[in-house]
Amino acid sequence: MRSLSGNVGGLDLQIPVILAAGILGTTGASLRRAALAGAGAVVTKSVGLLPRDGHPGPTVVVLEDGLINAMGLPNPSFRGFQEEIDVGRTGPAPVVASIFGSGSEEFAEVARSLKADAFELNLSCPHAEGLGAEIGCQPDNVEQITRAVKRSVDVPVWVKLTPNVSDIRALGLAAQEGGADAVVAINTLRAMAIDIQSGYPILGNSFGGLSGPAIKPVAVKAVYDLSGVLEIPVIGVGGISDWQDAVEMMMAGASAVQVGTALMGGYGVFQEIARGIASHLDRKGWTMEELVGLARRRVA
Amino acid sequence: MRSLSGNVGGLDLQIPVILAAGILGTTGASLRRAALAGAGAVVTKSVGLLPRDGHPGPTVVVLEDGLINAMGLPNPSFRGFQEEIDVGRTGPAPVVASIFGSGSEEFAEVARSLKADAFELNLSCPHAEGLGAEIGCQPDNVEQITRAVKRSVDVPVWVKLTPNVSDIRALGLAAQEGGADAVVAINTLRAMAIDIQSGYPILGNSFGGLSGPAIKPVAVKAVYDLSGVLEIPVIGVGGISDWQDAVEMMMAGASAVQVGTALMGGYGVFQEIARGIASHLDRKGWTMEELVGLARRRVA
Amino acid sequence: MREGAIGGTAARATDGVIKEVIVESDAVRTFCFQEPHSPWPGQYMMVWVRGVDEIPMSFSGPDRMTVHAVGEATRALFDLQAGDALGLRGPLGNGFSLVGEKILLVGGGVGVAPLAFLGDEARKAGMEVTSLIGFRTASDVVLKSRLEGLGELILTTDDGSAGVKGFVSAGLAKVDLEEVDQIYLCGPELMMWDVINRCRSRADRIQACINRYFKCAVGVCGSCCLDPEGIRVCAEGPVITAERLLEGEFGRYRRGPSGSIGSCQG
Amino acid sequence: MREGAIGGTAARATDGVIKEVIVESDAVRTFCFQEPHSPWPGQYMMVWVRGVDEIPMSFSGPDRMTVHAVGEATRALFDLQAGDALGLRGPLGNGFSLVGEKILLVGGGVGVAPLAFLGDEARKAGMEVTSLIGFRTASDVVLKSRLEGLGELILTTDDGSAGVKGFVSAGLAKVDLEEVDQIYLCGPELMMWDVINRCRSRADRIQACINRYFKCAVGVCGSCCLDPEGIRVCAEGPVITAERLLEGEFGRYRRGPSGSIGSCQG
Ligand SMILES: Cc1cc2nc3c(=O)[nH]c(=O)nc-3n(C[C@H](O)[C@H](O)[C@H](O)COP(=O)(O)OP(=O)(O)OC[C@H]3O[C@@H](n4cnc5c(N)ncnc54)[C@H](O)[C@@H]3O)c2cc1C
Ligand SMILES: Cc1cc2nc3c(=O)[nH]c(=O)nc-3n(C[C@H](O)[C@H](O)[C@H](O)COP(=O)(O)OP(=O)(O)OC[C@H]3O[C@@H](n4cnc5c(N)ncnc54)[C@H](O)[C@@H]3O)c2cc1C
Ligand SMILES: Cc1cc2nc3c(=O)[nH]c(=O)nc-3n(C[C@H](O)[C@H](O)[C@H](O)COP(=O)(O)O)c2cc1C
Ligand SMILES: Cc1cc2nc3c(=O)[nH]c(=O)nc-3n(C[C@H](O)[C@H](O)[C@H](O)COP(=O)(O)O)c2cc1C
Ligand code: FES
Ligand code: FES
Repeated sequence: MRSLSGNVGGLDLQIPVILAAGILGTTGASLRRAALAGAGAVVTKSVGLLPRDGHPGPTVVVLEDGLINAMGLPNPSFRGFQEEIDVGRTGPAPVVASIFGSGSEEFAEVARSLKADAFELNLSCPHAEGLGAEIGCQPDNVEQITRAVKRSVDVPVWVKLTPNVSDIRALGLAAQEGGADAVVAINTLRAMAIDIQSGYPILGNSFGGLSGPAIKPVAVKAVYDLSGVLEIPVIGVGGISDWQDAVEMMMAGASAVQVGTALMGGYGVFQEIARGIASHLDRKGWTMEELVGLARRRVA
Repeated sequence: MRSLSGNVGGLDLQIPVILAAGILGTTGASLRRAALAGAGAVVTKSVGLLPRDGHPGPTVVVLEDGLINAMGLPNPSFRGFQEEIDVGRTGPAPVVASIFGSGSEEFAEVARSLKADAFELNLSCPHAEGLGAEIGCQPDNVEQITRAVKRSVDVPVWVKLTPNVSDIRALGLAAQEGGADAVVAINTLRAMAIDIQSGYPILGNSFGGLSGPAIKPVAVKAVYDLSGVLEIPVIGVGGISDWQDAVEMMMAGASAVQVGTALMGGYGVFQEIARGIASHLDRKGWTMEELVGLARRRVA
Repeated sequence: MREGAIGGTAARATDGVIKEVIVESDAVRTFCFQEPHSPWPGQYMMVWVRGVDEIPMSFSGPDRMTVHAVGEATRALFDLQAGDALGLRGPLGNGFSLVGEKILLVGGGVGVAPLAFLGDEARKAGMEVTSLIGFRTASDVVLKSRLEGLGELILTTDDGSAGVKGFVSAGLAKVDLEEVDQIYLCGPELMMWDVINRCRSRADRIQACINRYFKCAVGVCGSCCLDPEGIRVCAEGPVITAERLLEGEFGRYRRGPSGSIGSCQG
Repeated sequence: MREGAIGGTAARATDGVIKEVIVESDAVRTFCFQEPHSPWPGQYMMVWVRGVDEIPMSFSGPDRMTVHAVGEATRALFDLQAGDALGLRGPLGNGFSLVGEKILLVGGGVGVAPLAFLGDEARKAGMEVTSLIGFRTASDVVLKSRLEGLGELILTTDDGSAGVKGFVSAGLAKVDLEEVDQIYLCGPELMMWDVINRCRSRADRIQACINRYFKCAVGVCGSCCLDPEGIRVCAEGPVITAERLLEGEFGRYRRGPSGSIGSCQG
């Protein structure tokens, strides 16, 4: 198989396919399992300053073409989490710690206290009050928080952006200005489902975030827009289920992709995607450099 | 069948199921056909000041769970369009003229020059430069344009909102402040698809707007949010394919629904949805008033 | 890839690699693809010339289309050769239905392409096929030998440089319409309109493959709708019984890309 | 409605209307639904008590679940009666597999519920079934007569108020394990751990239906993952061969809703 390895956002990846934040990232064992299954890197569940149990159930709605989730950032707090990261790091891939907080100081404190191969700043969870997208939809906040974390750690910092804005490019530019090593797009779309038998919103939190195939076209557009204005790499996430989706995302400008909801189909997805990308490159006689961002060059 | 008729946003509707803008709304004959097939009202293709051929093809990408379109607001200009509206009005349902423009004056001029049962202001098309969502994502613009059109006509004015913003409620409040008789939510989500064989963006315009089942959960959330803050009715649109979807949208707070992409399955959808809503109300012993907004009352 | 379900698998875009290009005349070429589709005659595909436009083209066989270069996209097609690829959506729409034992194909210009395909199927079904085809001049004639292979052939040219001189209608006189169970039409609108008009009494036995401006090709955008019923030609057609064409826009006017009304010439 | 495909139709939420509520003991009730599902014993469903929470419950039969009221959601369940409805997602997960000719069911508390369902299926398959079930005290005993109907039954109570006095393990002495092809376990974790430990040599022939904190129940959130392998109990379990439980967190600790580590008591 043609090598897909390379450096993306300051991390050396064997393959440009990464386990997305919040997906099977609660325990060190499951992070390691994803790495052993072939993930190029693994991102943890987002952790913060204090333990949270998360929202009451139901926490997910399973749709034909996606998932709506409102987990509510359950996490044992960064204090309990170093151990899980350490177990995760016994696996063959770098571990990226996803962190959240209510502002620069909280973010910096959590980052300073954890040892990981990189950090991903969750400025984009759409269903946690005063956190995630609620602060991450303002470029100012994105820039400040990124800068604060960059000053606190000496490993790469990735910034995960919300698509629930008029222009995601402003957020990407703010992250770059703040010193981010890469941006990750997109987090889930604000969404809701209602039970027509009873009239109750299905999620315990009433609403949540939409992921899976349904959002892929929105993610592709976000990645295309971001990669058109940024100098730092864009990591594409949203609805990637197979190698075709990954290739499309890379053509839009993603240097690497993350996979979340598709893990419902099991851990095999990492290898399938990597093999599929490699054979497509072989068939077409393209290099990775030629693949990434090809769509923009086609219409230039 | 239990009657579903009522006044929504200033129009008396036999059934609260409406043909969405831009769907088979180019000719008077097809508008009339939708009305004869049972639509409670029909909205025209959006028309503006000058004729437009629209974007080059492909203008649509057909997905498993939706459609991405970049028609580019093709229209013969309002001048050529009164005739189509007149033919449409020979059908059994009111005809709502969807209009667009680059600002208050253009909107007002187009509205003043057309005779229709109501107007719908397209402040939300995501793929036309300097039009639609590009101006409609600013509450100020929404308020001004709504007010300008309200002053120019003596029929109801609906305002169609874009979901490509951080908080759609601000747009709804602006429309209400400007005197709108109803808001319509949502228009399509900014989206893109790339051909993995060639690397070309598939749409002639590179990107477009996502509609169909994929966006229903986003539309339901938008309608829920809007109906929580507005006094004027909310008309729900986005991914409604069957009566269950329509019931869900009404539980979220929609007084009526519009159907677009589902017309791919033919004109039968209006009657199917109306019958389905009616039997559900019968089964549950609910009135329309009890149905609309039930989700919010459940969690209150 | 998750394309296609909403519109059936036919709406899925596939990569069509050109196997061979056949030069039929100066302005007409047949493009054969490596992978055949499963179209029925009269069905079409949306052909995406990448970077240019997407346009409707009838199948002239399970693996091919026959194209007249008239503008930007068709001319861009002519730059392609074996090994090059196009994006294809199809087969789309409703094709001809074969009725009776003796049928008459009436075609003009590149409109003979879907008729040749239909003739193949008719012969397979054991029917007797007569073809009446018209062109402007001798050098425009295409697919003649293919149609000759199916049965009797009557050729007309406007200038008389080949076959009968005159419009297709001139050739109609040579056919005993009483013997014909069904007439199949494809060609310039005014030619089809002329034939339909001359045969009004048998309009229920005429199937016409018609052109309108297609954008979505899946029956939602309204670009192709036909007055006065609002028939969505892309989805319910492009083959339509002449009966339904008698009292409306057909032969009178046609809408362009903006939806504005124009001439139906060409 | 377009729910369910990604996780298979089982992930679709359906409306479960209660047909009958059977009082099994003070704290345990069986809820029978109007529409049976097609579960296999050991599979579970996510039960949405609207306005309260969604919790995992094993099937105790194709149309029923047997619930011990221990907290908010289970107590809210007890307020429901025939005609009331719940949201149900399921059947989910992998159930028991029937192996051999003579099987032993070992259950504690409400853990006997899925075992009773398994016993029914084992009898249908012609197997010989022995049940060993333990409760705290006589008034806690549930489903005894249903299990008695399947074959030999050994009952233990911690306080000796019914059957053999002591933990379930006390009853193990009464069974000739050499005669048993497969052991099926369900109940409090420390009880299952005790039994597994006593039968380590046959751990490959023990299937345990285990509990972890479930949130998504479709294998994505990571809430239920088991050290050291990271087994997703909700999707790959809840029935797991005891062999895979010997060297890890099982019997030692368990994660709560936040992911933090706690005791595995209860
Ligand atoms: C159902 C159907 C089947 C067809 N089959 C064939 C065929 O087998 N062979 C063939 O040579 N031609 C066929 N055509 C006509 C063909 O689609 C046009 O010639 C082609 O679109 C011209 O594109 P262009 O960019 O080269 O020309 P342009 O310069 O863009 O246009 C030239 C003329 O072509 C027509 N046209 C352009 N775009 C479209 C469109 N999207 N839909 C409909 N008409 C359009 C218009 O009348 C226009 O005036 C068919 C058309 C339809 C609707
Ligand atoms: C696969 C599986 C099958 C089960 N089958 C049955 C059954 O057939 N009958 C029965 O009575 N009980 C069963 N349970 C246990 C049942 O799910 C809990 O008793 C119930 O969730 C308690 O909810 P509560 O709100 O009443 O209590 P709470 O006060 O919320 O919690 C009490 C305890 O229940 C457990 N619990 C709470 N929520 C969950 C959850 N979402 N997932 C797992 N554990 C939770 C925790 O250990 C908690 O400490 C099963 C659990 C699992 C995982
Ligand atoms: C169950 C679930 C939990 C998630 N938790 C987090 C999280 O903790 N932090 C975060 O940044 N994103 C989280 N996400 C978002 C994903 O990382 C990803 O951005 C999104 O799901 C889109 O990708 P997908 O379509 O491949 O799932 C979560 C998504 C899901 C479905
Ligand atoms: C082909 C197509 C054309 C559209 N044209 C318009 C338009 O002209 N004006 C407008 O306001 N919305 C337009 N829309 C948006 C629809 O009215 C509707 O808001 C959107 O498609 C979501 O509804 P649906 O999922 O039911 O299609 C168009 C949508 C499609 C698919
Ligand atoms: S081309 Fe869009 S409806 Fe026919
Ligand atoms: S409960 Fe979410 S992975 Fe098991």
